[in-house]
Formats: sequence, C-alpha cells, structure tokens
Amino acid sequence: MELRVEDAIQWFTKVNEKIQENKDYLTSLDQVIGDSDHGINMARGFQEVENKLSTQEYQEVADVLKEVAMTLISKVGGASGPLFGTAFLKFSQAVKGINPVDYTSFTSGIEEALQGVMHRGKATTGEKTMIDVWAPVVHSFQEAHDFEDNPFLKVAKQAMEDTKDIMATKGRAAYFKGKSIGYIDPGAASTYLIFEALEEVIKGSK
Amino acid sequence: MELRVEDAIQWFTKVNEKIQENKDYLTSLDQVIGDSDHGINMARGFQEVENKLSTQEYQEVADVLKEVAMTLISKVGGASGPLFGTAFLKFSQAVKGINPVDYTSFTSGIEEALQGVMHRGKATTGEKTMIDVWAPVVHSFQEAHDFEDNPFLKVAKQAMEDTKDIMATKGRAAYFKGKSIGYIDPGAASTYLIFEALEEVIKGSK
Amino acid sequence: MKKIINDPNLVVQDMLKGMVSANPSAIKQLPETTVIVRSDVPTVNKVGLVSGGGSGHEPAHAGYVGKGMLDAAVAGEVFTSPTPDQVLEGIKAVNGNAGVFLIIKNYTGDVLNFEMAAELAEAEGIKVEQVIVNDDVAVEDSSFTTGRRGIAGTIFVHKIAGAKAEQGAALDEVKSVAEKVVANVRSMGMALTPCTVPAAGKPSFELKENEMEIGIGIHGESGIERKEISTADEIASELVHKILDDGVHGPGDEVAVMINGLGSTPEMELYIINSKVNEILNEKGIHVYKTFVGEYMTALEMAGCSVTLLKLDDELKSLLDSRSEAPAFLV
Amino acid sequence: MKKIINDPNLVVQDMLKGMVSANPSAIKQLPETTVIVRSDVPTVNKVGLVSGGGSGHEPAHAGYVGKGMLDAAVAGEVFTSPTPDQVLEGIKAVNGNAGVFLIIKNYTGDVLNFEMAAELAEAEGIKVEQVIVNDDVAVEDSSFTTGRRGIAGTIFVHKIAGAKAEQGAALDEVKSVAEKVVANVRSMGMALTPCTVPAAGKPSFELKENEMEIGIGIHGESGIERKEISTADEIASELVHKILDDGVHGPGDEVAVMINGLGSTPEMELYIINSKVNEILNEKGIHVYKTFVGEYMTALEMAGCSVTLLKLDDELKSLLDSRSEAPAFLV
Ligand SMILES: Nc1ncnc2c1ncn2[C@@H]1O[C@H](COP(=O)(O)OP(=O)(O)O)[C@@H](O)[C@H]1O
Ligand SMILES: Nc1ncnc2c1ncn2[C@@H]1O[C@H](COP(=O)(O)OP(=O)(O)O)[C@@H](O)[C@H]1O
Ligand SMILES: [Mg+2]
Ligand SMILES: [Mg+2]
Ligand SMILES: [Mg+2]
Ligand SMILES: [Mg+2]
Repeated sequence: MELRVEDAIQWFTKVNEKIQENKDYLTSLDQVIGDSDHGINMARGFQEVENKLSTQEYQEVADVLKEVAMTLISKVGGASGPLFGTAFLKFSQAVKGINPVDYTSFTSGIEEALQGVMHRGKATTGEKTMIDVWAPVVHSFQEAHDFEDNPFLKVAKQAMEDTKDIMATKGRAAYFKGKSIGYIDPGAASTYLIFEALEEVIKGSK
Repeated sequence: MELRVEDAIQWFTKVNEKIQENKDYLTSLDQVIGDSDHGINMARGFQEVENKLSTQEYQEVADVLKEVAMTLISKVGGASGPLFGTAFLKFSQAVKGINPVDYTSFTSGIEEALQGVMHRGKATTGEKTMIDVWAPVVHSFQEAHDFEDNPFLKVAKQAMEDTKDIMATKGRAAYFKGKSIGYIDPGAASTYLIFEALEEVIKGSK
Repeated sequence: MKKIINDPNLVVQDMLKGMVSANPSAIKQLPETTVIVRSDVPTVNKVGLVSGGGSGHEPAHAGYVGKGMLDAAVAGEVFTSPTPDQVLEGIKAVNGNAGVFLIIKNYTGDVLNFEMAAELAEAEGIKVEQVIVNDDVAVEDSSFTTGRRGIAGTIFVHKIAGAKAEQGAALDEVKSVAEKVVANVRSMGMALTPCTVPAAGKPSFELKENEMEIGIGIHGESGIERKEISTADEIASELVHKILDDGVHGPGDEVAVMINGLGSTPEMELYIINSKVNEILNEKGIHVYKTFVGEYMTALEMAGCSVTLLKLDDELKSLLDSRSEAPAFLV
Repeated sequence: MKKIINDPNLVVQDMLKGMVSANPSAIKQLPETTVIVRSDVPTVNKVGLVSGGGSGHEPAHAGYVGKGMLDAAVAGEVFTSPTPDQVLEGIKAVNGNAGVFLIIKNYTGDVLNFEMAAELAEAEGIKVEQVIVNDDVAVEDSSFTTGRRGIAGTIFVHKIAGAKAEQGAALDEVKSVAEKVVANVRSMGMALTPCTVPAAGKPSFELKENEMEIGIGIHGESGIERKEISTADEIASELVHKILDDGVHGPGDEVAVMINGLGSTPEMELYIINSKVNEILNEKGIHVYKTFVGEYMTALEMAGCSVTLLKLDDELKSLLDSRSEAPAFLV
C-alpha cells in the first residue's frame, strides 16, 4: 500500500478514538511515575486534531501531518505536546511533496520524527520515554520492505512493555529514580496506540 | 457541717480530678454543639487551680474561692472562663470574713455566684447553658436547711440531663438553633461535676 | 490527624515565636504573654487598636498588626478566646494616651473576656471603647440570642479603623467609623470539610464525599444546612444572594468584595468563586470598587470559603486605600 | 474529590476570569489566550519578563504579575506546561524593544514549550533570553538526567529579575542577576497528603494516617522518602539540613528564607516550622535578612511545606527590597 490523504486522516481519527478510550488508563500510568495528566493532555490534543481533520481539506499527506503537529503543539502542552508535535512536524517536512507516501518515504518520515523527538527532548533510547517505542519501530521499518510485512506493531508492543524494566533518566519519571522501575512509561503507551492505529489503517486498506 | 479552708481545697482538688477524667467527654459534648474545646479549656484551668491550691496557704474559704476565680479567669478563656471565674469571684465576695462557711452563708454564696453568671453572660434559665444547672442547685440550697439533707446532686444531675431538651439561645450552641436539641450542654455537664465534687466533700466530712 | 506541630498544647506558643522571628523588626511579643504588638507601641497620641481571639484563624489576628492597622493582637488557645489578663496587657502596651479601641468578634467568649479586660483597664484609668463585629448572615440576627458571629468582615474593620486611628482621629471618631463598617459589612460562608483542633485530635463533624455545609462559621462548628455539593457558580450565587437578601447592599452601591479561603481551599477555587460573584454583582448594578481574594480569616485546615461585601462611601474608600504595613494586608 | 469548581475542563479559564475581575486595573488577560499581563504592557525600553507553567500552583504565576515583578504569566492546564503559541503571545505582548526574558522552572515540559516559543519569537525578530530555575535539592543534580526541579525558589527569581528590569537594566544584566539567584537558591519540601488534579478526579498517591513524604515536588508526584510523621522541629531540621548539605549556604552568610505552604497547611504550622528554621540558622551563624511565610507556590490542596534559602549579597538585598506591585508579593 501507499499512504494517501484519506489514509492519513483515518490514521489519526483512529488514534483519537484509541486515546479517548485509553484516557484514564494513560493518566493512571502517569499517576504512578508522573503528574497524572498524560491521558488528559493527549485526549485534549487528539480531540482537537479530530475536529480539524474532519472539517478541513488537505492536498497531501504532509499537510495532514503538519495539521496534526501544529494542533498537538498548541493544544497538548506538557512534555508530550512539543515532542509528539515535533515528531509529526519533522515527519511532515520529510514527506513534503510526496503524495501518496510510499513505504520508503514513510520510513524516512518516521526516521526524521524519531530524530526530532530525540533532539527536542535531548534524550536517547534506554531512558524510559516515548523514544523507547519510536526507536524500535523505526528500526522495524528500516528492516522490512513494505507496510504489510512489517511486524512493527509487535515490536511496538514489546518495546512498550519493556519500558517497565528501565529506570527513568529523562522526564518527570526520572525524579523517582529506582522507584520508576516496574511501570510502563505513559508516553511509550500513547506512542504504542499511535502505531496500533496505523496497523489498523494498513490492515483495512488491504 | 461547715465548710472550712481544707474542705474548700478538697472540693476543688476533686473538681480537678473529675474534670481531667472527663476532659474528652466534655470536649466531645462541645464537638456536637460547639467548637470542641470545652474539656480542653476546663482541664487547663482546673489543673492550674490544683497547682495553686496545693502549694499556697489560705486564711479563709473566701481566699480559696478567689484563687479559683482568678485562676479560671486567667487560664480558661472562651465563654466558660469568665463565667465560672465570675461565679467563684462573686461567691468569694459573698462569704468574705466568714470562716468556716456555714450553710446559710454558703447558700448566699451560690446565690451570688448564679447572679454573677447570669449578669456576666446576659442569660437566664432555659437557654441551654450552665445556668440551667446552677439555678436549680441554688433553689435546692434555698429549700433545704443543711448540707447533708440537700438533694442538690440529684437536682444537678436531672438539670444537666434536662438541658438536652432545651433549644439553645445563648452561647455557641445557639447557632445550631433546633439542631441543638437532644444534646447535653457542655457547661452544664462541667457544672454538674463541680457539684458532684462538693457532694463527695460533704459525704467525706460526715 | 496530620499536623506539622510539636505538641498540641504548645502550638500557640510555637507559632508566636515563628511569627516574631519572621518579622523581628516590625512586631514583638510582650514577654510572657500571647500578645503581639507593633515594635513601636505605644504610639503617642494615637488611639491604640487591639483585636484578637482564639488562634487557628491565621493570618488573623497577628498578621494584621502593623502601621495603619492593629497595634496589638491577643492570641487565645486554638478556637478559644484569650483571657482578660492577656487582653489587658495588650491594652496597656498600646495605650498612647489617646485611648484604646477594641475590635471584638461577636462570640460570647470574646465579648466576655474583652469586656472584663476593658473593665480592668478602665479601673487603671485607661479610656477604652469597643466595637462588636457580627457580619455573618448565616446566623439569625436576634436580640434574644447571642446574635450573628464575626467572621471575615472583621478584617475590613481592622483596616478602616486602623487607617482612621493612624490619621490621628480621636477615640470616638475611630469608634464611629468602625461602627459604620459593621453596619455595612455582611459575610456568608460554606465548607467542604471540617477541621481538627490539635488538642482535640479529631474533626468536629463529618461530611460525606458529596456533601457540603452552607452557613458555616470559623470554629469547626457545623453549618446551617448540609446538602449535596453543587457547582462553584451555584455556591457563589447562594452565598451572594443570602448576603443581598439582608438588604444592606443594592443597585447603585459601591462595594469591596472579599473572597476568603477557610484554610485548604486552593486559590484557584477562590478565583473561580470570585468570577461568579463579580458577574452577579455586575448584573445587579452593584459596582465592585476593590476585590480581595485569599486567606484572611481561616479555620485551621477547613476547606471552604466565605464571601464578604462591604458597602463603601467616600470616607470608607479612602480609608480602605490608605497605606497599611500589616504583613497580611499590605496596601 | 471535593472541589469548588464548575467543570474540571474549565478550571483554568474560570480562574483567569476571576483573577482579572479581582484586579481589573492592574492586569488583563490577552484575548483568547491563557496569558495574564500587566495592564501597561509593553513598557517601552524595559526588558519584558515572562514566566508561567502549569496551573494549580496559585498564586504562581499570575499573582506575580505587576510593576517590579513579571510582565506576563502564561497559564497551562493544571500541572501541564502551557503551549508554545501561548507563551509566544506573552512574549509578543511584553516586548518593549529591550528584549524579553523568560523564567522557566526546570521541567521537561516547561523547558520544551518555552524553548519552542523562544524560537518562534526570535524568528519574528524579538530578542529572547532565559533562565532555568532548579532549586529543589530533593532531586539529584545530574547532567545525565533532567536534573533538579524548579519550585518555590522561583519566586525569588521573579522578584529580583523583575526589580532589575524595572531599573532599566539591559537583557544580559537581567539574565546575569537571575542566574545569580539560581546559583544561590535552594529549596526542599515535604507533604502530609497528596492532591487531586480536577480532571483526573483522584489523588496521585496515597499516604497513611501516620505517614509523610519527604522531598516532594509541586505536582502531586510522590517524594524521595516516605516515613512516619515526626514533629515540626524534626521536619524543619531535616529540610534545612538537606539544603545546607548542598554547600551553598554557610556560616557568615546572609539569607532570605521562604516557608512556603503547599496548599492546605494552616499558616499556624508554617510559623511553627519557621520558628525552628530560624533557630537552626542562628545556631549555624547564618544571618536571616528577611523571612517570607505563606503560600507562594502551591500544589492544589496538598498539605505540606517547603523551605527555601537564598544567599544574598548587597545587590540581591536591594533588589529584593525594592518596590513590587504584584498582588501576591507586595513590597
Ligand atoms: N526528554 C524526553 N524525551 C522524550 N520523551 C520524553 C521526555 N520527557 C518526557 N517524555 C515523555 O513524555 C511523557 C509525559 O508526558 P506528559 O505527562 O503529557 O507531560 P508532563 O511530563 O509534562 O506531565 C513521558 O511518559 C515520556 O514518554
Ligand atoms: N451567655 C452565657 N451564659 C451562661 N453560660 C454560657 C453562655 N454562653 C456560653 N455559656 C456556657 O459556656 C459553655 C461553653 O464553654 P466553652 O466551650 O469553654 O467556651 P466557648 O463557647 O467560647 O468555646 C456552654 O456549654 C455554656 O454552658
Ligand atoms: Mg504528565
Ligand atoms: Mg467551646
Ligand atoms: Mg471556644
Ligand atoms: Mg504535566
């Protein structure tokens, strides 16, 4: 498959549904090693994304991604807002002019997204953040050759689970030091939901 | 009997014991229709009375009563401090120069005490205050002819119980209006303890 | 009971020590008393202002000691009015030969203890006058009972009488402006939780998770009505309307507003209340001259708030606006 | 969850409305933003000061907007840093052509959002500088992690940088005095209860009746150590010693002290803490120049407190003492 404007819209429509469904769950993760707002933040942001996407017209995938980015940046706040916003902004810039987005372009897009998050957050893998899901997913895209044969969802799920074992060194969870071990990182969980939604779009278009 | 200096001291020593024992009880009464401090106030005041009485020398009963009065005035605070203080101050003035205090003088003493409380507190009977115990006890003293045949303790107990049925119109309990009905007035309960202690002194001296 | 204290019986003493060490140049504690006075008392030929009451209402009353407000604040035990000897010490310390003015909240205990102190002071040749503050419309205004309580509106009496005294007004002038404030100030409060007197160790009443008390005082006593928690707007409306129903404040009037937190209510919530109070007053054509939002007269850690309205004229406005150096009411 | 609110999603909006209606002549809200600015912005040729962060810390930060302190405070959702577009609006509104200075508490969210705003402002030709406040010694000071949090010490940065800007200092001078404050200020907090984010509806952690958390932040996250409640003196001693162990404050130094209540701690308890803090500092030969006791940087209705020490030199003293019209920090 290739990702068309309507696929991109469907992707984020599904992300919003999942975020809304998991709002309390995400907040509860943030209650343990954060400040109890991650689900609230994400739900506020993606609801607004959905409001935008369902009423505006877009020329190309990059426009959708940019709308997502700008909306998250201006509606989410906290750490996750600028980070997810930067991710989709970089993604958008990488695929600008390419429509629909083929597998290779998509891969460079999420590579750029990951770089954007790492640069913005001054963080790397193994610090118990959303990067610990983004990075293995990017790797999975680099290894595979098309959307359909790419086990990125399994990879994402495992990566999310594995954040339990990490001691946080970035973000709010770092204040808990050793006590942060044993819990899933909230941003990792929401990143997983984003890729779960992507998988459904891919499956649906088969 | 006649009330000698040592009887007066014993009276207030016993009052202190009873107040300390009933400190939490008195506070709990004040929790329902007041501000949760009556037991604390009385315990602080009578402990200080006991400290004074056990270390000072007194010429006559009036001196003991004056010491009690001044100590209560300067240590209790709240509504009850000035009221009990005034009661014993007036009592002291009434029996000044009479030593030991015979039944008739004692009776004029507590008459004066009651007048003092009523005047200071601008209150009368039936308002759910300590007056509702003082007044019937005074009446009982006026009716009887000696300490031994005076049923004042039974009278005091009944009067204290009867404060349950009164709707408060004076003191803090008045804020509760109808809701003050059904509960013993804290100051009535501590007044009862004062007369319970007196009865024991009378019995002991028989 | 969770409290940051050393000994329930020493809270007042420890607190006063901490107050003085926070403001050593502005205030001092009279030795062996619970009286906090301005460092420069007695101010000669100025009427001395004394207030006070039970502790647990901080910043009332010691926070209002300072140039332009009180000269002395007498602290009692928690929720227990101070004794006459303590009040007398305060009166003597602030007497600058222009007389001493007492601001008393209308509670039997406060009235009796301050009155006894006034009698003792007069016996020593000091001229003493007083005002009794009774702004709480939750309580019926009846001549057969103790009548209304003094709550947050008391702060306006401190401020305005303090400013008048600072201007060099005579004792009877201070008294008459204080009485004007009392005639024009009304308050009404509510609470979401009770509070715990340290020495009592347990709360004075209980409220369910969905309940609030309307018409509560500042001593942990329960209120006049218990009901289900409503929205901030409904609460604000209920409090304001109860005040307006008393008939003192109406269209065309100018008022000062105080939204007072009782102890543990976040300032955020006080501002939410203020937003609606302001809206209602605007609708009624009542002009808001000045608004005070914060903790002015608390009840330990009680959650809840009170609304106070003071009708102003030109004199009251200028006295309200004049300089105050009291730490809890800087103007 | 008992709160005086209308709708958990509208608390910030309702609060800002209430703030402006309480101080309509001093502050205003930029239309369709969550930014509160001084009524007279931009002040031409004065460095504009912008701070802000999540809501729920009131009076921080809008209470510190006023002549001599902040020009703008940007409010985020409860405990959530504001977004770059909001911060940008604040920056643009206060830019009087002498540049804009950002005071940022060290949280990933605050840093990222303010940084993005600064980038956007610079793209529009506005000179922007910033300081990051990280006074909380409860957190390890490590270059491998996010490092220490900014808590109550931030208020001293607002005050001193604000005073410097008011004197007409240049952007780099404001920055360097702000950095001096950051280098000399340390804080440490503790709590007896958690707090509840309105939209989350339940507390972020639980504490038993006999437990307290040492080293807690201001966002309802749990602290570094949970233990049995001790006396006020022991708590004061633990907090002060943890600060002194950081090595910034020592014998012969002059300091400003802040005893900050986190939300529902009665002022009485804050003064009890201050009494002991003062005693310890005296014993150590550390001179207390000025003390601030009250609620300056709260965490909704959390019960607890923090202690802050700021080492002073002559410049900092005079800036600390200079006039401020910010309602929550009048000098
Ligand atoms: N420096 C960072 N780099 C990457 N991700 C981060 C960083 N700091 C925090 N995060 C992510 O942000 C999430 C928290 O988001 P959120 O709760 O919305 O913001 P906040 O921490 O400001 O309350 C964390 O779970 C983590 O995944
Ligand atoms: N006006 C009054 N006349 C007589 N007794 C009164 C009056 N007001 C209050 N009391 C008594 O004082 C008692 C309360 O005392 P206490 O709790 O120590 O003081 P406070 O009410 O100031 O807290 C009441 O139970 C009542 O008996
Ligand atoms: Mg969070
Ligand atoms: Mg009582
Ligand atoms: Mg009392
Ligand atoms: Mg947050």
